[in-house]
This record gives sequence, structure tokens and C-alpha cells, in this order.
Amino acid sequence: MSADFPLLSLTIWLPIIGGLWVIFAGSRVHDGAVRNDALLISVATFLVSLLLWQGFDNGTADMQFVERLAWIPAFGIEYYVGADGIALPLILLTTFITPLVVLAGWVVIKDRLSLYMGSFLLLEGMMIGVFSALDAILFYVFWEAMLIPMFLIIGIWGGPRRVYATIKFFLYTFMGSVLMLVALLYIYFQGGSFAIPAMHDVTLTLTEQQWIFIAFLLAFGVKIPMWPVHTWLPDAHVEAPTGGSVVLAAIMLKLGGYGFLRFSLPIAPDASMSFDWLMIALSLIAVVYIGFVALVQQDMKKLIAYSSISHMGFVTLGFFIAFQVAAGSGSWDAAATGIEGGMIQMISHGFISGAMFLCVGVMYDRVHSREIADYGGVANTMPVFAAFMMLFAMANAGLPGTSGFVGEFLVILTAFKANVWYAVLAAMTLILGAAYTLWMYKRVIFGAIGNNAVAQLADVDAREKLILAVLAATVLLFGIWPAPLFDMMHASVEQLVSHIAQSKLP
Amino acid sequence: MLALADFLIIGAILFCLSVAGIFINRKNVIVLLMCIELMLLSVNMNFIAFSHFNGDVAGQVFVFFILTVAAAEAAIGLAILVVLFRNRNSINVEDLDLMKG
Amino acid sequence: MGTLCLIIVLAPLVGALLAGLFGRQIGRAGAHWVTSGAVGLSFLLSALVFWRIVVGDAPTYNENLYTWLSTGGIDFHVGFLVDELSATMMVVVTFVSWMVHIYTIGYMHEDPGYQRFFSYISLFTFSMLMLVMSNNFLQLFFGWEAVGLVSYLLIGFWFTRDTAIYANLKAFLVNRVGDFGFLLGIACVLMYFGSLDYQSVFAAAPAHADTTISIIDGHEWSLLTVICLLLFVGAMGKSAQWPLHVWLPDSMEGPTPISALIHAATMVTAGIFMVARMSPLFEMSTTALSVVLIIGAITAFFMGLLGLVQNDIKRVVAYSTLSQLGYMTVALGASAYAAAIFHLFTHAFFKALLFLAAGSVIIGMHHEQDMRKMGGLKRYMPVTYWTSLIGSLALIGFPGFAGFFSKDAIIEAVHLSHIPGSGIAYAAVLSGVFVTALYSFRLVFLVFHGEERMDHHTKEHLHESPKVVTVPLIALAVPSVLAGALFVGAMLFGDYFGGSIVVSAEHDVLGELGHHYHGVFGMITHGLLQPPFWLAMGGVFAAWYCYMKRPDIPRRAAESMSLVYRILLDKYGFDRFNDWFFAGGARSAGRALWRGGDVALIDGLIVNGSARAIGWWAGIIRHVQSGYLYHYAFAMILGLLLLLGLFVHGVIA
Amino acid sequence: MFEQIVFYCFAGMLIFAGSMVITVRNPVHAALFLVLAFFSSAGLWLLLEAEFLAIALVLVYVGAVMVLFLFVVMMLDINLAALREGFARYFPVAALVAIVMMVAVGTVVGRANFGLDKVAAPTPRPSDYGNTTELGRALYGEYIWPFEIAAVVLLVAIIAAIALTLRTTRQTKAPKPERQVLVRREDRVRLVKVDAERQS
Amino acid sequence: MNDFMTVLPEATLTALACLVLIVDVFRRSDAVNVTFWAAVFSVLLVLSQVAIYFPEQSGLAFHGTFVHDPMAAVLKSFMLVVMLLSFFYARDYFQRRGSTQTEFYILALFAGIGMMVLISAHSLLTVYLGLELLSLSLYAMVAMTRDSVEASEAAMKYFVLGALASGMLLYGMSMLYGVAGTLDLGALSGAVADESRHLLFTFGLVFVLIGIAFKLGVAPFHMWVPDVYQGAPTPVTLFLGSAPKLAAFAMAIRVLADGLGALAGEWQTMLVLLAILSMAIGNIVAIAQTNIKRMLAYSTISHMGFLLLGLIAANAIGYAASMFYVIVYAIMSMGAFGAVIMLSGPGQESDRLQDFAGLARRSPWIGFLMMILMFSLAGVPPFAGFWAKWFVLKEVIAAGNAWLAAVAVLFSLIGAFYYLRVIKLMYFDEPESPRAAVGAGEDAHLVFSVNGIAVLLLGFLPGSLMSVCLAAMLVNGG
Repeated sequence: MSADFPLLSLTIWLPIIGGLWVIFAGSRVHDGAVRNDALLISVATFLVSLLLWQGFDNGTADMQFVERLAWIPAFGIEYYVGADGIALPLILLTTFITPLVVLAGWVVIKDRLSLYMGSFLLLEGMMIGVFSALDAILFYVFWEAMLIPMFLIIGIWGGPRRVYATIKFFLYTFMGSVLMLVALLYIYFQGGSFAIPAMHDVTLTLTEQQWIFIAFLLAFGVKIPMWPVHTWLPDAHVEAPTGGSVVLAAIMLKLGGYGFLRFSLPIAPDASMSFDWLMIALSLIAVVYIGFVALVQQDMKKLIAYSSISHMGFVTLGFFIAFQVAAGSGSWDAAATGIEGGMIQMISHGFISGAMFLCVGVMYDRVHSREIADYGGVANTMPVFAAFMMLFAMANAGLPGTSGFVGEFLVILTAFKANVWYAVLAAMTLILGAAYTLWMYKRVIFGAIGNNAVAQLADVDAREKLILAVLAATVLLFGIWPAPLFDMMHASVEQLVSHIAQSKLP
Repeated sequence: MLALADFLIIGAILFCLSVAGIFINRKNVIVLLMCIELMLLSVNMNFIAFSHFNGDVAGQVFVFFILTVAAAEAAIGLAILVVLFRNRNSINVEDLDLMKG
Repeated sequence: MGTLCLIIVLAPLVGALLAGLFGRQIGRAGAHWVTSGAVGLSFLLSALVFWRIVVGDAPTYNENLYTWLSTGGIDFHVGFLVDELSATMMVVVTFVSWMVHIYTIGYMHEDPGYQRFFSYISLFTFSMLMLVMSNNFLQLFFGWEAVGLVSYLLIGFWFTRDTAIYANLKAFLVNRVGDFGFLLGIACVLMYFGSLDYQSVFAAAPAHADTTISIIDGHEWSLLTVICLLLFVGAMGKSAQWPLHVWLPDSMEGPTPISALIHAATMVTAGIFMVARMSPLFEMSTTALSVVLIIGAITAFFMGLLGLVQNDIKRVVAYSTLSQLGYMTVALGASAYAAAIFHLFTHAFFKALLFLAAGSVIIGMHHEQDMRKMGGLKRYMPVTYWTSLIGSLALIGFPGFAGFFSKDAIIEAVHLSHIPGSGIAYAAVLSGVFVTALYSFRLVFLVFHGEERMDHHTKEHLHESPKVVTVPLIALAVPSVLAGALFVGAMLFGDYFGGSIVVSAEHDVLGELGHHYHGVFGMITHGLLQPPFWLAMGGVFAAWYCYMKRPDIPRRAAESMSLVYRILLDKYGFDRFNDWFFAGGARSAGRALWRGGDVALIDGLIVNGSARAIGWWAGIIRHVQSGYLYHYAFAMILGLLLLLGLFVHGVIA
Repeated sequence: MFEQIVFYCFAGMLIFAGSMVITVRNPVHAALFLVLAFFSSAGLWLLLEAEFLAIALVLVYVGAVMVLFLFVVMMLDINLAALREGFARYFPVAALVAIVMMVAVGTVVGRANFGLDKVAAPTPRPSDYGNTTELGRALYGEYIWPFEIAAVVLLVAIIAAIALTLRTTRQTKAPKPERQVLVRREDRVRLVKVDAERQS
Repeated sequence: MNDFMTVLPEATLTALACLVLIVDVFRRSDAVNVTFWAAVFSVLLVLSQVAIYFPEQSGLAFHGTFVHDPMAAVLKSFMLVVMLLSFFYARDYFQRRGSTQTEFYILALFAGIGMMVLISAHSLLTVYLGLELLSLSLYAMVAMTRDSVEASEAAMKYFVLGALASGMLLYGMSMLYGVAGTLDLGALSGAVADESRHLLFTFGLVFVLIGIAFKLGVAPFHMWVPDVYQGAPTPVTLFLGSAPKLAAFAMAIRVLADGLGALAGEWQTMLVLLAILSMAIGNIVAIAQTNIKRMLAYSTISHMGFLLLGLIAANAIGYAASMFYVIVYAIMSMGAFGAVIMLSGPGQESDRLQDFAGLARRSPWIGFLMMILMFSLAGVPPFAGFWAKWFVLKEVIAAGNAWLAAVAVLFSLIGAFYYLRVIKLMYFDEPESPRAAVGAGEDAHLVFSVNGIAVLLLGFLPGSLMSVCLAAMLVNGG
């Protein structure tokens, strides 16, 4: 593979063009072909992304696979993509999850299958686009465009309150992102370039930074989501079809976290510092408050959705304790740990929440209910499934040895350096996370057979087993061997930290 | 001596009268059309006054065109009125509320 | 050595994976062969290691084998520290585990979850080995959590039983409360020591003797005290110390003998092990030791009391375990780490014996666990009777039996200790001896002696348990008698632990005690004259009197002290309180936050509220569009006037 | 002085006529008052030396447009009685609006800004000055482009008026040969089967 | 180039319009297509002329009453393209209801002349005449379906309010003329710079601005918009909602920027007020609508408010942003009304929102394109509407009004809701009458497809159109 082969573009556009092809060719071929095509495209994308990994140089913080073409030359807007150690893991996560999502909708989706599959492929391409865009406008275009397929996915194939959920989802995220657009334009006028790396070097006064930070916060905070702008998530998750929930939880939430790393922190470091109390407070509220809320949910998906919010609290906590940690310990090394912890938490949460939603989906496909009360004793009829779900539940509860532990562990360790009480509150997740996850597990999986529907459950079939096994293997792999991810990130995170360590005040 | 202001005030009074007429008239569309003519008259008054005091013929040219257009406008307005009347058997302004909200 | 350790640790893991993932393929026999073989291998190699380290003079092994991850300049490793302490634990763990494997072949052979069970217990062995062999806090935490997981799985092994799945959730959550502190302790260690490796932390600890940390503004606390206390919270969870003891009695819902072994002999001692391992830290904080001491004393005495009122045979043993764990903790608090480990060691044998005996009785009684429906079993189950008698004597510390040496040492150590709280602790452990004897022999008398209270049907089928049960009983009875006498000299007063346990000079009660030690027989004869012996005898006598001679006394005592009795029956109300306050409170808080915060405030008021507000405005504003021409014209005129007013006349501006 | 008298006469008449246009009940009267207003302003325009326009106003407006108005008013045969109800109710508001606007406009266009001191009265034109000539020159010279457009405007007015009011379906009686030759039997004859006796 | 050559397109169009009129009169009564094709070819011919005589520089003709510059050429081209497409939509509409009303094409051609005059106006007089030529044609078009009660009511309202607005415009023009002593916009811009008569010019400006605002349909001079859009026959609404916006924009540029540039400080503030009011009213009231034409009317109001924001920058790039906005808006709005036409059947208008229910099932392709149009109107990338908003926002921020940009995006957030509702109806709901096919003909489908894909393509590659707008405005602004 020659060095200038547009590998990254291929990763972005293969699923997008493939998705369009699936949508438009889909009405003319039978569903089986649609499925095969979709799977083929998604797997091909994954393979291409593996080539990215293979060609990635861990040693440098520079953007790699950079492609730079003029797009709207009148305003210096470029088609400018590239990946660094922060983006690449997330790109890989995206390409990894999508084939599973395609598989998850394999037999369940019967209505407008081609649109369904195509939407997911489009979504995949756009999400990769967001992670690899290095031009702010390109980023924004992908960022917003992504809402469209998701809007359709929830709205068409969702549950009974899907319309409310999807419009809420759309408007919530739209609200955040339009203000981000204003902020991006503002930065452009201060710095004269839409290139994100150039934006990192723009000097801004504290007030400017604070306004920009707030705009970014709305955009990314909604996406990730942070308390109190999280309420779209439970609704969207609950109503979305399984695949939608998986993508939403596994990847879309990460966009918010990615945004904080790519925009908020490096562009407005001084504002980040001045607002870190707020971010930390919101993160901790997410961990504790949402933990309690998750505990009392009656709907499995809602419970997992709330647990996602809670877990994302660790991501933002890991990112924004950086300043206090650095101030406390006098070195930015520990701050890097927090950020890397947050990153790992994002990636791991991608696997775990995806797996949890798939598990719920497996049950939902059989019983057509997400209510915890409608289950009980599933382990009797679905032992293999129960075992998988046990693993994912434990990973969700942050058990060491699973990927769920790594991020939380590092963030808690780092939080302690900032302030003991941060760590104390964050560590509450140890109890709360276990409580809500395992209590649900107990009510759903354990116990005597709860009702007739459960009695007639068939255990996971080969397809489902494949999906769950792949995820299980990943969850364990990165729990035991997280080093490759860290190796990938180190250089970039160090550069990021060196960036935010410097005041940008004029 | 007559000042420019005197003529402008006349124009302004006519303008206000026509505006008030449009507002006050709730029954008859034709009167609305007449008010519009009145308004155009007030404008014409302005133009001619300015034209006179500025010693520039352009204002009169403008008035010439306004008169032309006003005639055309009246023709179309009345045509619409006829259509309206044929459809509804009424030219009551208050009846024109089929579409609202 | 590294390879050796690796094999010891990984063999059970491989076994667990094979049995768990490929259980169906390898079949039941395959499963037990694979797992028992693997654990057997571990045991043998552990024994070899033990031989080299403890008996031979191999140097302490401390190497990192694998870098888990490195970030922010800190490397997180997986590595092994094999010294006297861990070698001892390895042997105990693998031995008990191996025994359990073998026992399980017979015990579980009817159960449909056969392979699963083997997988679990092998996984347990792996986790426990990771825990004890760790050379750093991270791996310790890994093992710590992993044993918790297996414990969770095993308690809930029969997942269709409501009580079982209640108990396992409870166990996991209570343990998580402990882990909460533990993790914070680790974070604190990392923050101040910059490393999680034992060696560097212990080496740096003296330098931090005077470091203080301010958790609440204005209150400076000694760093090491804070670290030790946080770590000890973890130990309280795992080793079921008051007030985190509540999970242990319930955990008896697991398959009787097996999980009981884990919850009596091995896993629960992880906390004890951990504190012993951290002795270099605890030694530097008298406050922490004092807390440990008092918590242990409370557990030892009050949990023993609960054993008095239980009628379920397994629960009596479970409370006895709690109480004995309290003794170990007291020993830790008194800086008698060796005594704690020694008691752990002897206790493993006799408590395993008692559990298995209880299991035997339960099998004989057709799964009847209520002692009030037993009695006179001595006649039907002689082997069980004699072995449990031996176990009970060991438990009450009858001179000569294993428990005597360890327990006596603890009591003496506390007696000599000058750590604040040692007075109370001494009183507690002394009275604990009486209580222990009372409930132990209450059990013996109620079950094996006296009137036969079981129903006719049961009685007809009463007979001694099969060999597969009785042989392990006998096998355990032997060390229950001998283990104490054999190891007391070395473990308590010799240089058995070498550098693995550090005791500062002013806390060295065992050293002081060692001056008075003149061999096993000397200790026995000395013991016969000491209050513990007489208290124990008093307890036995009381039990005999109350339950054999005058069976009406307990009932009348219960009536006359009904308040006390009810409190005891209620287990001091901890379960009720926890259910009400923590479980119920959390749920109420969750509901309040959800309904009040998310649904009502954020969604209802702000999100949907603004949507509704906009809709409402839309409804209002659309009426401006009345459909009337004159209103439209009026709007234009108003617009004109507005603009004129603003820009020409500056009226409104 | 004479100018002032003429001015005030015509101005008074103009304003009176204007007020009547918007207040009289009968649209015919309103139209006639409008005619009066046009006459009055034509008089004023004469004062302003815009002779051509003054004449054109009378000819075009009074002669054509107002006749058109009257024609329509009468053609539509409107119930006059109902047309002025509620007049009094809206009068105060309308008066208020008119007064406010008059103040807003009048203060600007009044003598403060357009008094003689600001805009001097122009010197009277020489007697050989031909208003029509000059207007004609302007129209066909400088303003030829607008003039052409005005023609199109008028064309549009014609087309629009015809398009809107012409009702081809009802009013034309001309035969359509192309239709007639294409007629088939089915279009003209329908065979209806009628029962011999009505079933009750 | 002599004067006549500069007005060649206008002259040709006038001649051809007359020719079409004659053809129409003498055609066989059912040969509707003759008129249609004649009109189409007229537009095409004029379009080619505009393209061929694309000016490099700004030039005046006819004693300064006519200006020939790139901006005019660009706007005229797009106006003609929009008109052309609207003919195809209209034919489909009329064909399916068996109507032989060819006046539409003829009046539209005359309206086109008016727009071209307006776009190229360089004198208050030509502004007025162009505007009136356009308006008179539009009044007639709205009333065209003679037996429609709504249409005649709408026409009447439009006419009266339009006349009122042009009365105000004229009053303002008379003040400007009187104070400046000239009708020529170039001379006016010089005269306006006179500080001593600032107040008088502002006074005139207010009235003139109202005329412009009315034509654009900006609050509070928007009241005619919903009623006229709803009442007019859909092809007329389509025409009315697209092409004249281009002309109205040109009028704003000609009068405000070219003629009254020195008063920018005043009209910027006025426009801010009107823009905010428009965005508020348009977006909020649209939510309460059940008729899609009426809803789109309110959406127009809000869009025009947004459009004004570009003018606020008061520089060439800002004008270019608005120009881009108005062109994109015309295309989007045409598509949206086109969808209404596509759905309408022989007997009914299909302009209730409910008529769109399940469209994605009835016709996936139309549903898909309509979805693109709706997202584009909502300003969601990667569609053209996003770039329009982006460009304008950028210039608003460049002018130092970041707060205004924030207000604008928040209103478009509210606006997104009702566009989403249409998509919801099309995609999430079941059709009222399942399997009812969409009756539109092949060529309507084709035009609609072109329309939708244009929005998509402009979304992917907006750069060239932006450059065109920029170039045009930079020449104009000097």
C-alpha cells in the first residue's frame, strides 16, 4: 500500500457510498442480497480500518493518513482528514461495531430493510468522518449529517414512543451543535483558518474562550451526554431498534467525548480551566445521580441508557480533572493518565454498552418486551446467553479483567490526585454500577422461570452467538491487554496535554 | 409665499387619511381601492411639489408613471374584485377571513 | 521460578476455561479431570515453591512478568511476589481448593451444572492465587474483585432459588462497599508513592511517616493512617468484619460444603492476608491498628453471640466463622500478624471440617437444617459425630487441638498489646471464648445428643454418610488436631515469615510472647491454667446444662430477656437496617431523582416545557393572523410607526 | 396672495373630499368625492406649474379610472345598507392612528425642514416654458426605458383584467368545428332501459 | 455594447411574451402544450442570452436607469431557471386537473420581465416600475383560478396590502427624490452621504424599507404571506415563493446597498429588528400549522428574516451570503411546493400536512427527495440549506454580531421542529390511503428529481455557487 493511497477516505466513503447503493439498489433485489451487501461493505470497511491500524505510527503525535484537498476554496474550507492516536481508536471502534449492528438486524428487521441497512452504513461513514475530519466545517457537516440516518432509524424502526424520542434526540443534539457552529465561525475569524490544528493555536481572551467553551459544552455535553442535558438519551435508547441503541451508545456518545478532546480542551484551555469545577461537578452528578436513577428503572434499555450516562461521567471527569491534577501534583503526566483513562472508558463503553444493548435486543426479539418485570429466570432457558450477559454485566460493573475496569480505575486514581472527594464520589460507581447492573441481571436472568414467555425462550442462535462472542472476546482482550490502545494514544495525548498546559491568553 | 412644506403637509394629510381609511373600512373592498388611489394621489402631490421646488422635471415624470401604473392597478384590482364578488357574492372586507391563523 | 509461578496461576485458569467454554464437549468427567488435574498441579508446584522458600532458603521471588499498561509515567504490572507469606497462602489455597475439587466430584455428580461448577471453582483458585501471589496493588485488586465475582457466581449457583440470588447480590454489593474503600486506598497509595509495587511502596513508607493529608479542610490526617484505614475497609468487606459482615451468613445459600469452604476457609481470609501483607504500612499507624483491633473485637464477640440463637446448623457455623475472622482481625490489630495467619491456617482446617460435617448431617437429615428437628444423631452418624466433636474442640481452643495454639496466641498477644483499644479487645476475645464454646457445644448437643426430635420418616432413613463424605472429614480431622502443635513454634515464634511480615519493635507482642514460649507442651500446660481454658470449659458446661440437663432454660432465658433475644434473632437489626436504609434508601433516592429530577424537572419543565411554551406562543401569535385585511394593514402601519418612532424620532429608543 | 387663497381653497377642498371618501356610507358618493379630490389636486398641481399632469389627472383619472370604479360599484349591486356598520366603533382607533402618523410624518415634512428658509421658492418659469414639451423630452429621452416598461405594465393590466373576468365557458357561443367532427354516437345518444312499470 | 444590446434579454422576453400571448389566443383550445412549449422555449432563449452576454463589469444603460452587472446576470439566470422549472411543475398540475389555464405561463413571463427590470434597476423609477410589473402579474396569477374562493380572497388581500406597501414605498421614494433631487441610485448614494439631511433620508428610508420588506415578506409586513401562499393555486404559490424572492433581494441590494449605502448604520439596525421578528414569528407560528402551504409560508418568513442577516454585514461578502441564501432558498422552496404539486390529485389540493403521511411508502423517491428538501430547509448539512445558513452566519459573526448569530441558530432550532414533523409524517406514519400512487407525471418526477438533487449537489459542492455570488458582489460593491 503506497503511502499516499487515500486509505482514510476509503474508510469514510466506502460505507457512505455503499450505504447509498444499498438503499437505492435495495428495492430491486431481495432482502437476502441486501443483508449480504451490507455485511460485506461493513466488514470490508473494518478490514480497511485494520489497514489503518497496521499503518499507524504510534511514535508520533502528528496527524497521519492526512489528505488535504480544497473544497470551498473561497473560504479556505478543505476536505482535510487525518487521524491521530485519539481518533484512530474511535475509528476502529466504529468500524468494529457496525458489522455487528448489521448482523444484529439480520432477521429482525423486515420492514424497509434496505433503508435500515443503508442508514447504518451511512451513519458509519459519517461517524468515521467526524473522527477524522481536520477541517472544522467538514467536521460539522459530518457531525450534523449523522443525525439524519439516526433520526430515521429511531423514527422508523423504533418502539411505540419513537416519534417523541427521535424528535427529542434530533432537536437536543441540533441545539447543541448549532451553537458550536457559531463558535467555530467565531474562532475562524480570530484565527483565519478552518483547519482544526490551526484552531488549536489561536489566541483568545478568557471571555472569548469561555463563550466558546459554553457553546462547545452544549454541543458535546448533549452528545456525550452530561447531566442535565442527558434526558434525550434514555428515550432515544429505549425507543430505538437494537442496532440503533448499539450505535448510539457505542459510538455516537463518543463523539461528544472526542469533541471535548479535539475542540474544547485545546482551543479553550483557559476556559476549560476556569470551568473545570463545573465539568467535574456535572461529571460527578452524572456518576452518582444517574447511578441512583438507573437503579430504579423498570425498563432494561432505559437502565442501560442511564448506566451509559453514568459511565460517560467518567470520561468527562477524566478529561477535566487534568487541571486540578496538574496543579496538585505539579506535573502533567498524571493529567495524561486521566485523559487516557477517559479515552479508554469511551472505547470500552463502546463494547460493553453495545453488548448490553445487543443482549436486551436478543431478549426483546423473542419476548417483545423490555420490561424487567416481564422476565425472570432466563438463565434456565438461555444458559449460553446468560453466561454472555453475565460477562457484560460484570464488565459494566467495572470488574477488573474486563475493559470496563481500565478506564474507571485510571480515572479514579487520577481523580484522587485532584481531590479526594472526587475520587470518593466517582468510586461510588463501584457500588452503584454493580447494584443496578446486577440487580437487573438478577431479576431478568436469575430466579425461577418467571412466565410462559420465558419458558419458551430459545437460546442464542449461531448468529447471535457470533456477535456476542466477538464482543465478549474484545471486552476481555482489552481488559487484559489494554496496552495497544495506550500505545496508540500516548503520543497524541501527550501532545494534547502539552497543548492544554499552555495558556492561550494573548 | 407658499412653502414646499405646505404641499408636503397636504400630501401627508392625504396619506394619513388613506391609511386611516384602509384601517377603518371593514365593509367595502371598493373603498379600500379608493383609499389606495388617495394614497397614490398624496404621493403624486409630494413628487410634483418636490419637482417644482427642485426645478427638476424627473418628479413629474415619476408622477406620470404612477398615474399609468395606478390605472393598471385599478384595472386589475377591480378585476380581482369582480372575481371575488362572483365567488362570494360579497365584497365585505370582514368576510375575507377564510384563511387565517 | 517465574515459569513455575505462571504455571501455578494459569493452570487453574486453563482448567476453568476448558470446563466453562467447552464443558459440553469434554463432558462431565472431562471437566472434573481437567480442573482437578490443573489445580492438583498447582498444588504440587505450590508445595514445591513452599519447600524452596520456606523450608529451603530460596530468596524471595519478586518479578514483574507483564506490563498491563503504562500511562502518565506509571507502569502497571502483573508480577509475582513469592515469599514465606504468599507461599503459605498458596499452599493453603491450592490444597483446600484441590480438596474441594475432589469432594465436588462426589457431591455434585447429580447436578446439571456440573461443568459450570468446576469451572467456577477453578476460576476461584486462579483468582485467589493471583491475589496472594501479587507483587502490586493492582493485581491484588484484580484478584480481590475476581474472587468476589466467583463468590457471587457460587452463592448464586442455584440461581432458581430466590434466597440464593438475593444472597449473592448482597454479597457482591457489600463486598463492593469494601472495594470502594480499597480502591480509594490504592489511589491514595499511588498518589503519594507514585507506584503500586509493594516493594517500592513499603520502601518509601517510612519516609511518609509524617506526611499528612487533608481530606476535610482544616483536618490534617496522617497519610498512612488514611491509607491503612481505606485498605482495611476493603478487608472488612472481604473478610466480613462488622459492619460489612452481613453478606457472609446469607452466603450459605450456595451449594453447602463447597462455597462454604470458600466462604470460610479461603476467600474470606483474603482480607486477613492483605493486612498481613501490608504490615509495613499498618505498623506505621497505631491509629489504624487500633481501629483494626476494635473492629475485630466487635466482630469476634458480637457475631459469636448471634451463633447462640441460630437454629440453622449452617448458620451457626457461619457465625462462628465470622467470629473467628474477628479473632484474626484482632490479631492483626495487635500486630500479631503471624498469629492471624496461623489462626487462618488452623481455622481453615477445623472450619472446613465443621462445614463438611454440617453438610454430612444435612445430607443425613434429607436437607433439613433446623437443629431443633435433630438430636441424638450420634447413634446414627458416628463418624460425623466424632469428627465434628474434634472440630468443635479445635474451635473452642481446647488445649492440644489446633485452634488452641492459634487462639491462645491471639488472646495472649492482645493481652500484651499496648495499642489503644487493646483492653476492650482483650475483654471481647476472652468472653468470646466462652461464647464460642457455648454455641459450638450447643450445636454438638442439639444435633448429636439428647432426644431424637426428627420426624419418623427421616429417622427411618438416617444413616452415616457415604465414604466420599466421611473420608474428607477424617482427612480434615487430623490436621484439626495436629496442625497447631506442629507449626506453632515455627509460625508464631520462629523466623517463619522472614521479611514478609514487618513488625515494629514497640508492637512486637509475639516476640515478647516468644520469650515465654517453651515448646508445645509447655504451652498446653500453661494454657490449662489460663482463663481462656476455664472460660471454654464453662461454655461447654453451660451448653451441656442448658441443652442437655435443663432444656427449658434457654426458652425461659429467651422469655425473660426477650429484648436481648429479639435483638440477637434480628442480628442486631443490620439486615433490616441495610435493606431499609441502603437498599430502600437508594431506591427511594433513585426514584426521587428520576421522577423529580429527570422526568419532572428536566424533561417536564425545561425540555417539554419549552416545547410547550413555544407551542403555546404559536397558538397565541397565530391569532394575530386573524384573516382580516384591516388587521394586516394595521400591522403594517404599526410597523411603519415603530420604525419611524425608533429611527426618525428616537421616541421609543 | 392670490396663490395662497387658491392654495387654501383647493387644499381645504382636497382634504374635505379625502375625509369624505373614507367616511361616507355610499361607495358611489365616495367615488364622487374622490373625483372631487382629484379635481382639487389638479388645481394644486396647476399652482405647481405641472399643467400637463393636472390635465392628465382629470382626463385619465376622472375620465377613465373613476368611471371604471363607478361602473364596478354599480355592476356589483351591493347592499349599501350593510356596508358601513360598526363604523363608529373603529373610528377612534383609526383617528388615533391617523393623528399619530400625522404627527410622525408632519413633524418631518413640516416647515422646520421644508420651510422657505430651507427650500427657496423657485423663480417663476418664463412664459415660453412648456411643461408638456419638457415632460415629453424627458419621457422620450432620459426615461425611455421606464416608458417602455410602463407600456408592458399596461399590457399586463389588460391581459390580467381579461384573464380574470372573461368567462369563456359561459359567454362564447361560437361553434367549435374541430369538436363537432369528432363527435361519436355515444356522446350524443344514451340508451336507457326503463322498466315498463315502476316498482313500488 | 449599445443600450439596446444590454436590454436584449428583457426586450426578447417582452417580444416573446407577446408572441406566446398571440400563440395562446390562436391555438386550438385543447392544445395547451403549445403555449407551454412556447413559453419554455422563450425562457430558454432568454436564458441563453443572459448567459451569452454575461458582463464582466458593471455598466449603465438608458441614461442610468438600467444597470448591467454580474449580480444582475446571475440573479436573472437563476430567476429564469426557477421560472422554467416552475412551468414544468405547473403543467403537471394543470394537466392533471384538466385545466386549460395557460394564462399562468403568460403572466409568469410578464412577471419575469418585471423581475428582470427590477433586478437591473438603477433608478427609483425603474425599481418602482419593475416592482409593479411583477406585482400586477402576481396579483393576477393568484386570482387565476377564477372559481376558487380562497384564491380570490388571497388575491384581494395580496392586492390591497401590496398596493398599500407600494404606496408607502412611493412615499419614501418621493422623500428621497425630494431631498436628494435625483431618481438615479448612483447619484442618490452620493447625495445621501450628506450628513445634514440625514434625518430626512432616514425618514424616506423607513418607507422604502417597508416596500422592500413587504416584497420579501418580512415581519411585520409579512401578513399577506400565509394567506396568499395558502390561497393561491399551488403552482402560483410555487412561483410566488421562489423567483420573486430573487428579485426582491435584488431590489434590497439596489436600493439599500447601492442607493442608500451611506445610511447603512440605520438600515442595519432596522434589518436586525425585522430579521429577529421574522425568525421568531415565522418559526413559532409555523409549528401550529396544519396546512403545508401555510406552514411553508411561515417558513418563508423565517427564511427571509435569516436572509436579512446577511445584509446586515453591509459589505460585499455579506451581500454575497444573502445572495447565495436567496438562490438556494428559491430552489428549496420550489422543491417543497413541487412536492405539494406532485401529491395533488385531480380533485384535491393535497396541501394538508396529513396528506404527506406515509409518503415514503407510497413513493420512496419523492419521499426521499422531500426529506432532503426538508432537512435542507432546516439547515442540516450536507444539504444546500445548511451552506446558505452557514454563509450568512459567518458574515454575521464577521460583522461582530455573534450574539445575533446565536439568536438566529436558536430560532432555526425551533424551525427544525416543523420540518422534522413533515419527515415524521412521510417516514414514520402510515399513509391514510395505502398504496395510493402519486399521480404526478414523468416529467414532473424528473423536474422534482433535478430539483432535489440540485439541493443535494449544492450541499456537497457549494463552493462554485458561493464563488459566483462573491464575484458578482465584489464587482458590484467595487
